[in-house]
Amino acid sequence: MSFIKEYIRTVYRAVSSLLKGMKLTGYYFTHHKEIITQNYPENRDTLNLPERFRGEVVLTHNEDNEHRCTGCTACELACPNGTIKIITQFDVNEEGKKKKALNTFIYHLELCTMCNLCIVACPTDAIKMAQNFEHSVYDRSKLTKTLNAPGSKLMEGVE
Amino acid sequence: MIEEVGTSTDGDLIINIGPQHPSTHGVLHLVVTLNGETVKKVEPHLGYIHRSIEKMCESLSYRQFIYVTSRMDYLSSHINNLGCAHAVEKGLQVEIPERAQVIRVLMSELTRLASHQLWWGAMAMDIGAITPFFHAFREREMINDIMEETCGARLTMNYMVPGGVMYDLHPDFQKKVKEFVQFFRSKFDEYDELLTGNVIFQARTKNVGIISKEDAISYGCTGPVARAAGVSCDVRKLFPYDVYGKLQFDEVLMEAGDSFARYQVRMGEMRQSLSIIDQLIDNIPEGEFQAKTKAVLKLPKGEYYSIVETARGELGVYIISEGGMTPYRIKFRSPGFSNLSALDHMARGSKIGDLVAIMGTLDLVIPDIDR
Amino acid sequence: MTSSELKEQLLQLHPSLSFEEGAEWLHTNVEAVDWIGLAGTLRNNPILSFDFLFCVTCVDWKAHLSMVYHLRSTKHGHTLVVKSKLNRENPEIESVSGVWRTAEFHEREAYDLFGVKFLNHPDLRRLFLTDDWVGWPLRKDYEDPVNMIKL
Amino acid sequence: MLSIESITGSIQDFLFANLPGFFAVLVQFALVGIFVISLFAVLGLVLVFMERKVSAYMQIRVGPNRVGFKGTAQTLADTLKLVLKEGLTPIGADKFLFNLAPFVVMIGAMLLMAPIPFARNVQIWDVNIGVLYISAISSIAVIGILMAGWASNNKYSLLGAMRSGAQIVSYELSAGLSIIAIVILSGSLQLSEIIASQENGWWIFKGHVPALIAFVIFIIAVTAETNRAPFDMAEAESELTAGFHTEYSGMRFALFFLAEYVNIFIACAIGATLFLGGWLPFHIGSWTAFNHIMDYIPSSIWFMGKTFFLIFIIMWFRWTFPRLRIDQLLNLEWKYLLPISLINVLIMTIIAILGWHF
Repeated sequence: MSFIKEYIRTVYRAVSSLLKGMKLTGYYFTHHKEIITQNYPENRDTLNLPERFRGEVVLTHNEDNEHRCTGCTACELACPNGTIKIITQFDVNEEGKKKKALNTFIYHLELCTMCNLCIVACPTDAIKMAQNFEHSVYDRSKLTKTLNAPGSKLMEGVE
Repeated sequence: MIEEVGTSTDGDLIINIGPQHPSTHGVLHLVVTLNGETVKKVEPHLGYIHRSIEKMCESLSYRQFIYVTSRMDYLSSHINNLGCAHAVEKGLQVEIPERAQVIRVLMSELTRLASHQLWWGAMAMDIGAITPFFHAFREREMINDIMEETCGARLTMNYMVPGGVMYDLHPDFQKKVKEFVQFFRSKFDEYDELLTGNVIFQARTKNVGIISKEDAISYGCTGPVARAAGVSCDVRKLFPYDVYGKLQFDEVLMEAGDSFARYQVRMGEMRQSLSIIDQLIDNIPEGEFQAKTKAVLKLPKGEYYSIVETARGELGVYIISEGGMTPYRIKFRSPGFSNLSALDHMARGSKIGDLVAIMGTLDLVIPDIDR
Repeated sequence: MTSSELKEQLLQLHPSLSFEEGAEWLHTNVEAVDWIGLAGTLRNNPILSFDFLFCVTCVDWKAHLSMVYHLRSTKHGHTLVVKSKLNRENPEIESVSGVWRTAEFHEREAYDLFGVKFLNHPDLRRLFLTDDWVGWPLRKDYEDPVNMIKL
Repeated sequence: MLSIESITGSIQDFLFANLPGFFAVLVQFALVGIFVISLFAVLGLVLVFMERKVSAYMQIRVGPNRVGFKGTAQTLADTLKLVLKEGLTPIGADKFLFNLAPFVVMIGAMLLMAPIPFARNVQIWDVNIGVLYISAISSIAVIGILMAGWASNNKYSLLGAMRSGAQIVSYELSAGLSIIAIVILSGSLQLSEIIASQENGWWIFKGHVPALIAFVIFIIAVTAETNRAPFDMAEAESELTAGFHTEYSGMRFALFFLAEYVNIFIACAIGATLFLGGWLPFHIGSWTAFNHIMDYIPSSIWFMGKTFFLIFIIMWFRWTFPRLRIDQLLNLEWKYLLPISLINVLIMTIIAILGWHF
């Protein structure tokens, strides 16, 4: 008799374990409030990315089209992938002294891994990470960007 | 090169599982010799995602090479970065501030939880249950959000730097983590209801893919794979780093060494991780989050080996320095590589379905194996 | 066992061993021909019982290659690093895959990337790279203009 | 009241009134053919959409929600895609068998439509050996699957087909035995008679515990016979990529896909007919008012409701359970289900002979 008892017990346990799982999936089937997926392209406006999110490197400009980059190439040296290329020029100031300044800040988004090392390395806080993450384009060459706005110049007082 | 594989001379069937296959979790290629449904031999062919990270690191400076290691075991990238940071710090002889140590441990445990959650879902999928995968991602998503807020990225964070961490914690960090822990505790029982207790799941994993304690040591298995066989190998206990020495947690050990034991070890580890987070989250000391280090790091001539416990086992980072700005030679002892070498031993004599289940419980991450 | 005790113990068994000081763990140098004998002793001697080979790697020192084996005892908890110099032109060393099973894969890796020939290895083939690959990528003089991108 | 019965009846009257008998029958054949094929297409679309929505909600997702109203046109769009896709034939494949296999599976499923009573007096062919016909024709599907697996010249396909062969052949036994239990109770092989015998109560209620056991075994067996998870050995996505239809693409794949869902529908329809009274409404003893309200619901709705309830249960299985291993699958059949159903049939016979059922 104990054999049959044991057999029935095994079958009971097996069936109840299966029913437990079905109860759980049944719960989620009937409770649509638990749904966690987002309707992504529709919720673009309400999408809230944290301010530290690393989307791409940008060179910040103020209203007067001034940036803080001195062209020191610290970011270029810090970058492990050669993502940043800085072309410098020598400006001559009023006193006749030559001074190194930024000419073009080239940023290869296609090479960037968003490791943030350039931002950490920047001594003047000129560059920062932007929250934009929709980078896809049809032509790879569009991913090579010039970060300094045309006609922009160095902010006063940034050394 | 994929050689001509067909029917071998003694009537066995040779099939290629992978490199593109739903259950190899990436680009693992297994050449399996079958006798009917029974596995006679499993031969892993590696290298489909070999990027020669070791060679790459030889040309990167000590600050730069850390980010590359996120790409090895991408599921526990924090812990990989931590291992590298440790090795560099050993050479630099810097003292890490208490706050940075606590942050590192917190991040490591959150990463471990996220990694185990993904493993749980992926393993269930290997065994044929698809729903758990999505349930696991719900909790993992919360960890990713926490990571995103503090570290700025969701998967390859690059948050650990030599001397500490890159930034201080986000002001909301403690609140969010507490919310997550509470939520996860309430959902953890669902994991058991959905999978652990399920009679089909137990039938599929018990007494399958058994590895003995001696074999586990000999094959160099570490992490949950070895602990399921009864090998005490938790680096956090054996060679405590950061603040692990001061924490109260148990090393989850099982004796059976089968797939179900490996499953239970990981489930137990998730509970231990939660308890570690509980102990630390209210006791983050004030202070610096980064020790002062020079802008250009140079390690003195010598050899530095650091060990950390990733979600998959023991990660060793072996740096040989000649005193320059870049490592002379760097070697990553990845846990998955050794665990994979035991797959043939475990899977022989089992069915194809079991092979897939065993691979699931080994928790292989292919970039970690190929590097 | 501490490093100094380990050193004494090892010297008793193999008086020809030389040691390096200063690192975290005890480093010992062994001739390539003596390695397989020493490996058996390290593994089976009950006082040493180095049953866990956790890292096998090779280093290219330009003049010569050097194999590095990291060993730990799960029973006693001590660690030992064994190094062996190899000839760069014809690097050959006995395989220890019979002593520690994990060595089979690690040695294949070292063969693949450094070209070290492991004698009596059960299945010495390239592991990561294709079978027809030319050269040993992790050696310092390896040049590959196609696959290596210099920044 | 507009019912399917009146529509079919008037069509038949119209045809026989206006055409000579032979042509009327021919036109009827054509109409039935169109009906079956369109039912196939509609069922495929509806069931695939249902499966995707059920799985989505169980997996805390939304599921298809873009194409058409709330995503309802999603499966139509997918079908269009499949139809437009190129159907590749592997070089080493046996071309004739490779192309034939999806049609064999499909035709097998189509033939099974014949004796199913969709509503009161709506049946394509009320054959007097209906149950026998069903068990015989449902075995044809396995030939199609074996053909597909063999002709693909792919080891995954072959393994999947062999598994499927072993599985379907074994599970047919217990499916057949649980059907026989009902045949014993009702004393007829004709499906319309079986339904008629349930006029005063469905067999699942009238037949005591043995009928319930037979019902459970029937559900398990048809889940296995239609290759559905947790018994999807033939496909076993994580093991054999896609099993027997690994090499199929485009329209031929769509046929396999469609046949799977139609098979589920037919299996559940048979289950509903045998155990849940087919198109009969739900009656409770002497509650005449309640019974009257139930009678007001059209018989086709009753039939579809019961069938879709069973389909939902089978889908529920699929999205909850892990897959069994092949040896465990066969163990379950030969060591548990078959002995239980044999004893069950014995008990059922005793009940039927002694007239203990209600």
